[in-house]
Amino acid sequence: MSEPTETSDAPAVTDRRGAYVRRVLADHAVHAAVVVAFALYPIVYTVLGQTPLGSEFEVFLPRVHAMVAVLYIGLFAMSFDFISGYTGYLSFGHALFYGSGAYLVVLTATDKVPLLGPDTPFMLLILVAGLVAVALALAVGAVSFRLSGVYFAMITLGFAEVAHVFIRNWDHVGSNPRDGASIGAAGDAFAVGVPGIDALQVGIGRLVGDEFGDVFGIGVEFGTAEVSYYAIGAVVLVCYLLMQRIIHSPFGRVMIAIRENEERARAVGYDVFRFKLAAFAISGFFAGVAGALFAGYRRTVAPGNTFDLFFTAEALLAAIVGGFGTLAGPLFGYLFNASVEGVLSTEPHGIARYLRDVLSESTLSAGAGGVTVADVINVLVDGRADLYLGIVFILFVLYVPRGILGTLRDRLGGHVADRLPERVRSRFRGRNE
Amino acid sequence: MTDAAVLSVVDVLVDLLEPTTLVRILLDALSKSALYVLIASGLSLIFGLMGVLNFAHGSLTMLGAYLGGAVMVALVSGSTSEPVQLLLFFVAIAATFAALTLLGGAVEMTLIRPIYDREPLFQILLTFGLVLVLDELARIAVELYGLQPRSDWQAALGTAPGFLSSRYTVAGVTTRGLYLFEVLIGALVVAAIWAFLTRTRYGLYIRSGSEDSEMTRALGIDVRRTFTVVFGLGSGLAGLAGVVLMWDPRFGASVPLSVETLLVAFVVVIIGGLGSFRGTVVAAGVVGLTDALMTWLFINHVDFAGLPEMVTFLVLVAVLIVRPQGLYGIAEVGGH
Amino acid sequence: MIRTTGLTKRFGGLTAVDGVDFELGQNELCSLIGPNGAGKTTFFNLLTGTLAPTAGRVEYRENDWVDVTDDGPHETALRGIHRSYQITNVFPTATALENVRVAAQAHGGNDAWKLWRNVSAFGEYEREAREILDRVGLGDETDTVASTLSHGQKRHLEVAVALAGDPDVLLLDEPTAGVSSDAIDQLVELIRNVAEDHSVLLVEHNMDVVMDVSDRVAVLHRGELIADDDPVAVRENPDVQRAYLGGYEADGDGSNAGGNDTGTGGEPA
Amino acid sequence: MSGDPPALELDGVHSYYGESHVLRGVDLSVETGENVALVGRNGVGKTTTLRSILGLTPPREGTVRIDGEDVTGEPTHEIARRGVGWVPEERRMFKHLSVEENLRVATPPGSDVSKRVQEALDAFPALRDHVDREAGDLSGGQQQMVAIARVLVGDNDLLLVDEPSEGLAPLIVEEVVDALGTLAEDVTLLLVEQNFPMAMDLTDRFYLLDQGKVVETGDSNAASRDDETIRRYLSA
Repeated sequence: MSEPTETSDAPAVTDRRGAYVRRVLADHAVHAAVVVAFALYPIVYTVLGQTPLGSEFEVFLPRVHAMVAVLYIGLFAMSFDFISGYTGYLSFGHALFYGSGAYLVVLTATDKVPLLGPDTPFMLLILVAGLVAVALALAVGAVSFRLSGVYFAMITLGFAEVAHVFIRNWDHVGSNPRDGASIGAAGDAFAVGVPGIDALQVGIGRLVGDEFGDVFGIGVEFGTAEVSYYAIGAVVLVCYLLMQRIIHSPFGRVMIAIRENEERARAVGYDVFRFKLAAFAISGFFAGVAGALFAGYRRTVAPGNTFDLFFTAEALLAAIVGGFGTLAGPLFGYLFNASVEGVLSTEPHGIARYLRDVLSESTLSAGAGGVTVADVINVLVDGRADLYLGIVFILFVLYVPRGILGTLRDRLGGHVADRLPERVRSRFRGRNE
Repeated sequence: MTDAAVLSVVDVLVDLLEPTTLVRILLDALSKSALYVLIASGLSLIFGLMGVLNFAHGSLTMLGAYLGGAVMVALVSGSTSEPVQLLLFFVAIAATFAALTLLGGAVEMTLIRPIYDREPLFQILLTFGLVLVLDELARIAVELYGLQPRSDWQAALGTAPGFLSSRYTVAGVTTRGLYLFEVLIGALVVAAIWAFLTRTRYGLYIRSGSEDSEMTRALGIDVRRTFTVVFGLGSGLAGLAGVVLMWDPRFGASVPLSVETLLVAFVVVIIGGLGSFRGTVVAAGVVGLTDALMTWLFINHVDFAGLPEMVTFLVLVAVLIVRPQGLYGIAEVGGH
Repeated sequence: MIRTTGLTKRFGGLTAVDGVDFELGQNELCSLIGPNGAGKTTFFNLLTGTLAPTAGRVEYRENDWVDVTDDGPHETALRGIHRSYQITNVFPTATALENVRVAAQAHGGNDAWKLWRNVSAFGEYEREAREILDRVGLGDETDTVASTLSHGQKRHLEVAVALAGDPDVLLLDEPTAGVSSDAIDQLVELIRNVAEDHSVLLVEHNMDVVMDVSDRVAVLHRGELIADDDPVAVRENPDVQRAYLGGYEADGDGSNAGGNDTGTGGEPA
Repeated sequence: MSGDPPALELDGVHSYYGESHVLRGVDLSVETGENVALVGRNGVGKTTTLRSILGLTPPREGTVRIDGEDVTGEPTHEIARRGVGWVPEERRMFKHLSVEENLRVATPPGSDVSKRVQEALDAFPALRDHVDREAGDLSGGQQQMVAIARVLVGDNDLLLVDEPSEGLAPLIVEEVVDALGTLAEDVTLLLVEQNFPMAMDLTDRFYLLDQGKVVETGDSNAASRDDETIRRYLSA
């Protein structure tokens, strides 16, 4: 179980440095593999699309545009897990932080926020969005952490709904606040990168973002979706690493202690209220950032996809499928959910359209009792993701309560990132010996 | 505070204390409270006994609205007389109540029972999964039968007898017959639940079980079966509320009714306090009055359409801050 | 090290702890005994600030006596008053090492707030935790998840968590609860061992253990301190006899009605 | 009589309270109509013994037989329906139910509820004035009476009574003892009590429990608190 000791003959200093580098690489091998897989995805998607099975791949693999949403909603789901999975407090109003971040970006761009002009750099705006969410989280948390369990869930939901109703009716947002607000395609794309250095920034947004032809001179073209994917992916990666760092810090251990046994955490000397509040604020920060990324990419916000209870539910679903208290799990959970949604979507790349195209007319009109195959596709497949996700969700709650990543960890006996390389190594050694 | 603000507050108060205004607000409050108590009472019974916050409650109400509507549309024709229409309404209520009670009992036995010994979080999650499934199933059915999912289902609304759709004048204020009818139904249901809880053996089991489940079992009572019955009855009540809402032009049968009623039910049950039906009734009154008052304020003085809903949630937050266990909740079980 | 003056706690009409004057000296081991419902656990909860007293004071000796009556549980813990629990109350899914490590870390000032540092950078807490686990005999179980330890080992871990952060006063609530007789010997050994460099207040039902290890025995009955003396004297004290065997025949006793200990939260009797 | 199985029989019962091994092989038996005390210091497993009989803390090993039938592993409500009444420690009132409702809830279905409630109130006339009050508002002594009356209204012939004198003033204890004494004439009683003289007064026989095992049994009338064994296991 312990780390294998190095047996190199090299001088001690280099040995230690080499060992350190190797250990860091080994420890983060899984992280690196995941990042590489995500990085290669747009290219793989393009390449597979050109194979003879291209149309099948297009049905079953999420489009890059959908993968951008996986990144920012995945970040939101991770921020939700940061508080709910690690301290055990179910933040049922988490959409409040995401929504305020998203609205901040759009309202700033339409010059409706005091002190912040429409040309505020996007990177700064992301930070402000996070800080606004921190302020809200401190205010909500100061009141809510006097409660626990269902009551905590309900009071946070209450706060979020107050904001939801407010934003739906606040005419400062736009002439029809129920429909939200939009920046439109006019104007510059929001730039992600190093502020102040144009060369190190790219514009995001599906309609207005930057695109690059023939990257690396190998004939691969990056459209706006691909460019946004990498830019937003970089921000999400940084956020993930920051959250992971905190989870592995002494502070993170206190969060887990609170989840495990709050009474005892207090009895050994922690002022648990302050720790819960701080964890909530940090969680709110990243939810705010996620909202800002969403608004920056989509350039339009609406109450229904920001402040809504059902948006918090997206995070909840992702966390259950991916695994509560695993941080990265919810991102994978949301990737799973988004894939199911993509496959069952009514849009051209969905399986319903595909089946209608592929199956012959006679197959489609075949059937029994007046119900044709075409009817079945229309009724039970076309755009029915919620039905199947609901069923998957119930099955996970009943039979896989630790989620995908949590169950994997249980099987491997530790964090996947720690254990997987070790497993592989020991198996490899076993064969050699 | 500026002089203008003081003046306008005085204006509002003067306006408010007008007798017809007061009567109008009270009538509105009464009809809303009646609906809220209908929507929340089933949730309250389940939460009180089992500590399960049933997120699918609103979906059951939505199903009830469609089921009740379907019964009415099937049975009512142009030639049906008004008293018969009313009679059929009660048939629809009975049929929907029975169907959803069975559904609720089945859900409890198959899905909820295996997770009682887990944290309450998992019960929330499971019933949340049910919301997705039930709402989507409703959408499928609506689409199959070519009903209108978003706007009110006109055919169902149209089955209400004429004397309920007409307006009546009470103490100088005009109101719809339907609203008065809803108050009547609300009162009947509260009385029926009250009688069930206090006058029947089963009601006694529910009340003792929600206070001390172990002691209740030691007296020879099968608390687990009580759970199934209560989950069934709570679901049936949710369906009953749906049938009533099906006739109300402010609601009507629609899929979004699910979330709309769920949030109201939560607010009422949490304000009332865990395990207290009395609390739920009082809280429905509080929320109904808040809603009516804020609606009046919005129509006459404050140009903000979200006022009633927003203030309702503010009341929830305020109650939880001041009395975390709710108005009538029992402090020691507040840790659920 | 710690003393109370007129310490009283009422729950509604019940007086669980009634005007208790008590003092625990440095490195002294005093046992607190009494029948069920005598107020022992409530007394513990008052000392640690888990409950606020209705009347009276709790003071703690640092350089001079400090009033700690109004301190919360985390504040008393940081001062150096630690406790163990009657029912094992640790961090169940964490390893034995992490259980003690996180408790040790609580005493590291702002270290717990260093969000950006990896835990592995704070080796001192891990070293302390390992030492404590060695001391309580769990040196071989550092990587075992707490919930999978045997019951006896859990009782040792319970004490280990209380030892983290170098306390001066240890309040041990029935450390031998539910432990088999052979495992009790090890616990007795442990209690003796920690009493060498800590002031210990021990709640214990097992009289063999009490008589064996105590310097002093205090007896609570219906919230009142009815005896406080060396073990032999307490054993012979007629009031104590009556408290345990019941004063039903002997009339005059017990003018104090209703000393019910509502704060215990269910003893495993 | 000799052919009848005992009303209650425990055979090598091991029970745990969470992880803690509380009962380590309890053997005891109570004949029909007999009144037996279960004594011992705090924490030796007296309450857990009663809970194990009722299936609230199901034994992990051993058997519990009621009237000769093995009931180990049966759900609590079914064991209770065999005529086992429980008067728990700290009385466990349904605090927000009225006194009358506390009694009604314990009556078997199909029985004459009001008659049974009246009979129970006849046994405790002091409760008559309080029938409509919430049980949580009563004094400790009154609550104890309700707890005893609650097992009287059922068809119980085996009563498990846990610490009836705990936390009560001496005068009230006398009343409770009187009530239990009358009751004991008609039923089988297993009494857990810290007050040793009182326990001996009410019973025919006793079991002395220590560390989850029976260490002594004997005749209650002959037992004296000056007895060496009893002193050793009970006193400080």
